[in-house]
Amino acid sequence: MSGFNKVVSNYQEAMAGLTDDMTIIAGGFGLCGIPEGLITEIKRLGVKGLTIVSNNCGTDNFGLGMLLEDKQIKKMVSSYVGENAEFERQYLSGELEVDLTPQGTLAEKMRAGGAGIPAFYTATGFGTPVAEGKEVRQFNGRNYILEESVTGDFAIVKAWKADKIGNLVYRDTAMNFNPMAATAGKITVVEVEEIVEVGELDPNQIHTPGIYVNRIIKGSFEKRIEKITLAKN
Amino acid sequence: MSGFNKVVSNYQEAMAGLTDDMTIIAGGFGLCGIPEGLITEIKRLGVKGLTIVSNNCGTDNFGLGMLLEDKQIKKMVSSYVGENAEFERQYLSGELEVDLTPQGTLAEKMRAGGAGIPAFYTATGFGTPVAEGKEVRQFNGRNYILEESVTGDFAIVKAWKADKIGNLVYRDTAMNFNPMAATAGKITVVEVEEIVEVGELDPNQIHTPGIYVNRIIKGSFEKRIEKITLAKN
Amino acid sequence: MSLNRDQIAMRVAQELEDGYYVNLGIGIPTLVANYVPNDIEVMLQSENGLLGIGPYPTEDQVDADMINAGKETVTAALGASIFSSAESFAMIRGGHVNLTVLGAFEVDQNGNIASYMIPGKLVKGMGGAMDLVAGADNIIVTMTHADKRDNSKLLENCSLPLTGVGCVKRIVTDLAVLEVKDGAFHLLERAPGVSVEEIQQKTAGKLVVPEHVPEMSFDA
Amino acid sequence: MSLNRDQIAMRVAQELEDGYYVNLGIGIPTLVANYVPNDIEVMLQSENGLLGIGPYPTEDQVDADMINAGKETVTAALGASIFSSAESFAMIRGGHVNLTVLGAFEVDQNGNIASYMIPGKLVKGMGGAMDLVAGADNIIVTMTHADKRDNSKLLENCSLPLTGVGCVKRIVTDLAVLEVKDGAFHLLERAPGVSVEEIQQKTAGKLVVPEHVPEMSFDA
Repeated sequence: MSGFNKVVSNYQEAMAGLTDDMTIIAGGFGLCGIPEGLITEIKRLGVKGLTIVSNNCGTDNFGLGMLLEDKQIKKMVSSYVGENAEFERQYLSGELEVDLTPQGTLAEKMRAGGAGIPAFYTATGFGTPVAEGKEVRQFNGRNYILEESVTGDFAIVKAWKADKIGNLVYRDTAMNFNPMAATAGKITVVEVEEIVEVGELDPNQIHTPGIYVNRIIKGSFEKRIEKITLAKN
Repeated sequence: MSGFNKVVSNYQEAMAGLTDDMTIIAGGFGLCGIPEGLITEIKRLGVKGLTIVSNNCGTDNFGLGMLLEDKQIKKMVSSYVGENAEFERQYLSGELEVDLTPQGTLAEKMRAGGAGIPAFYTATGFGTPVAEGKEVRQFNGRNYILEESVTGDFAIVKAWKADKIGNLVYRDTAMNFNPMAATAGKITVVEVEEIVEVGELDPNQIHTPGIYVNRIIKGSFEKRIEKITLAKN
Repeated sequence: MSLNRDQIAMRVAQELEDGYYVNLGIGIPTLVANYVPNDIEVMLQSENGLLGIGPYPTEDQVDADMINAGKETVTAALGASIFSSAESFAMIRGGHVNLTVLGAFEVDQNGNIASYMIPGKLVKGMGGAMDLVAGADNIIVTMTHADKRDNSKLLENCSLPLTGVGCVKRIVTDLAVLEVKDGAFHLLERAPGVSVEEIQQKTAGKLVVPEHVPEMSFDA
Repeated sequence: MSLNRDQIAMRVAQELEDGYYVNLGIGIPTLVANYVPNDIEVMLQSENGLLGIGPYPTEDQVDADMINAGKETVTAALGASIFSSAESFAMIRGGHVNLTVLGAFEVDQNGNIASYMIPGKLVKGMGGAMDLVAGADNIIVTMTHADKRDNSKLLENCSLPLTGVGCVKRIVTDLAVLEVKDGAFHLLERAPGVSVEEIQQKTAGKLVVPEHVPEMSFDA
């Protein structure tokens, strides 16, 4: 399936076309399920003025946090700033614009963006700072606010396995925001642990159909863990 | 897991609590992936004045079509009336109220209902009879209409396998509307081909988490096919 | 000579490109799958939840759980994926399907399409058609140029309830290939042996005819 | 004596019912999992996409791909399911989770809660808390009754940016169990040895005290 073979052989090719001031939708929750090599490539490219839509911004020296060091990010759309001192510092100092967005609203904004739904109502955030400037409307006597969807020039996604035409399978809680991010990029780039032949994945068990995926690269992952918590003996 | 064992042993128990004038969300596409035994039980119960939200209304003598015979249905919310002469007749004569709803809007209305989203905007149906009486709003220069979500007093669902705590797996295109229906019922009843022990299903490969499911019954299915179409030799 | 159904499908198939995800409606559009050029590959989306429609099954392969949006038994192609109706229409509504081919009762010079009901006579419902025409960037309508009584189906304004507004870009009929833009039908090609005059006569809406109108070519 | 963190968790655990799906926030709420009564079973939801949190892993079981919403390594319980963040919050927003337990900086007598930022000082972000308080029918807030300087955290009106409005139904502090309704805190139970006077003194909002206020019971 030549027209459907989406595998690229290097990171330059994977992120080709990324330029200053673009919007990137990123999968991952904390450092779990993040496209490590794609982020490193964005750092190498040195593009500036990025808007990044991602639940977190990595940690101080890993994941998306690496892009904060070189001030590549103009704006973050995230639910959680904690556990990243530089993120918090740049936010409080005003160097970095942060659109604090409830986690479920963020997930739904990505999904809606990929699904052609420009806006939806949610009770989440009604009466809070999140609701400022947003329309409030009642349905069945309850108050909801209007939230608009997000899409990106690029989406960067981490999956466990991909076949060559971009069907994806995630592993455990490394799935998180990745399936929605995959749908919301004009160009969706996926970094995976393993690329398999077309036909090896069960059609009933594909988490992200290949139609959403433009480029696939096999990465190698450090998979840093934020909090190793062990069972007591 | 006594509190989580959702298996019931007979159809009376499965549909207990269903009364006149209730709303039922039903999975299935045509005759594919329909909860045959639950529909038969609704017919046996003889409840009237039902509103049924389902892409189709079965055929003249199978599936939900059986409920048309005894005039149990007051209103259908469906995308497709074709291939069911009695459905078309009751609609055209005005005996049956039909809210013709685009298929994708119908699927999204069910999903939104289950997901606590009371309404969303879609371009689908703008400028058509579907838009009548609905708010129109522009986003990024394009026209969209506001669609409200649906929920039901009951949802009736057909899955392939369930474990005893209600985790579901669907098979092939018998999935269709079933996953959304499963989320949108106050009481969600699932009829399956096989009930397995807790732990037998891979956590990464569950289509519907058990949290949405209230009752499970093992059925036996005729699986009537509407159009057998064969490869030419 | 006007084209038959298979010839219309053959002409539509020339619009396919390698790597396209395509949704084919019921009727003539379904036939397009038979004429995909040998040197390209496309994946067919079925809105009931299948990306990668394979051939019709052999008798042994028939499976009630595996149907297409026309409720015909099908198989899954290599590399197929199966998903819910919500996911299927997320794909469609979100503009991820490259091309949609569907039939119609009428289209008009503003790209409006009517395809789902004839009030008082025929109510089938829109199924997924409204989502498909609202979601796709690239829509081809296939139909006969006129009905059995020679009434044109290419109108100034659709007379039937609309399926979508301003969405039809291209039309392939038994007589011609036309583009819809700037409030007019633009004649691009005519069927072999069909005169421009016949097309003009059977087009009720505004028709723009260039100096030279090539005949369709069916060279494989 | 005021309760310690584990005792607060023990008291919260008494609110659990057999078959409950429960989301436990970071901190004291997480400890609730250790005190689920033996005769009932609950399933714990983690908003990053896991229903059925199991025990912390042994060293051999540690897996970077398996974490909870607090980013701690965990395992999956028997019968667990794993899903996307959109699906996880569909569950939460749609009201399918039976009980949410979370911490707070402040609550007020109208059921408002502030838990995600202290302007100019501390910005962690709301994470999933805003969705959880908007989505759950049944919310228990755990916190100390007053801060380290003895300033009450049970106020007439929250002073910090809100996480949610009118959503808190029940509060378990180191001193008391309270219900929030009709614009007041209703004292239900006091910690063993804690006087009604101390609770009154440390409750800045309107407090309704019934004639008899039983001590909490920790009989297993």
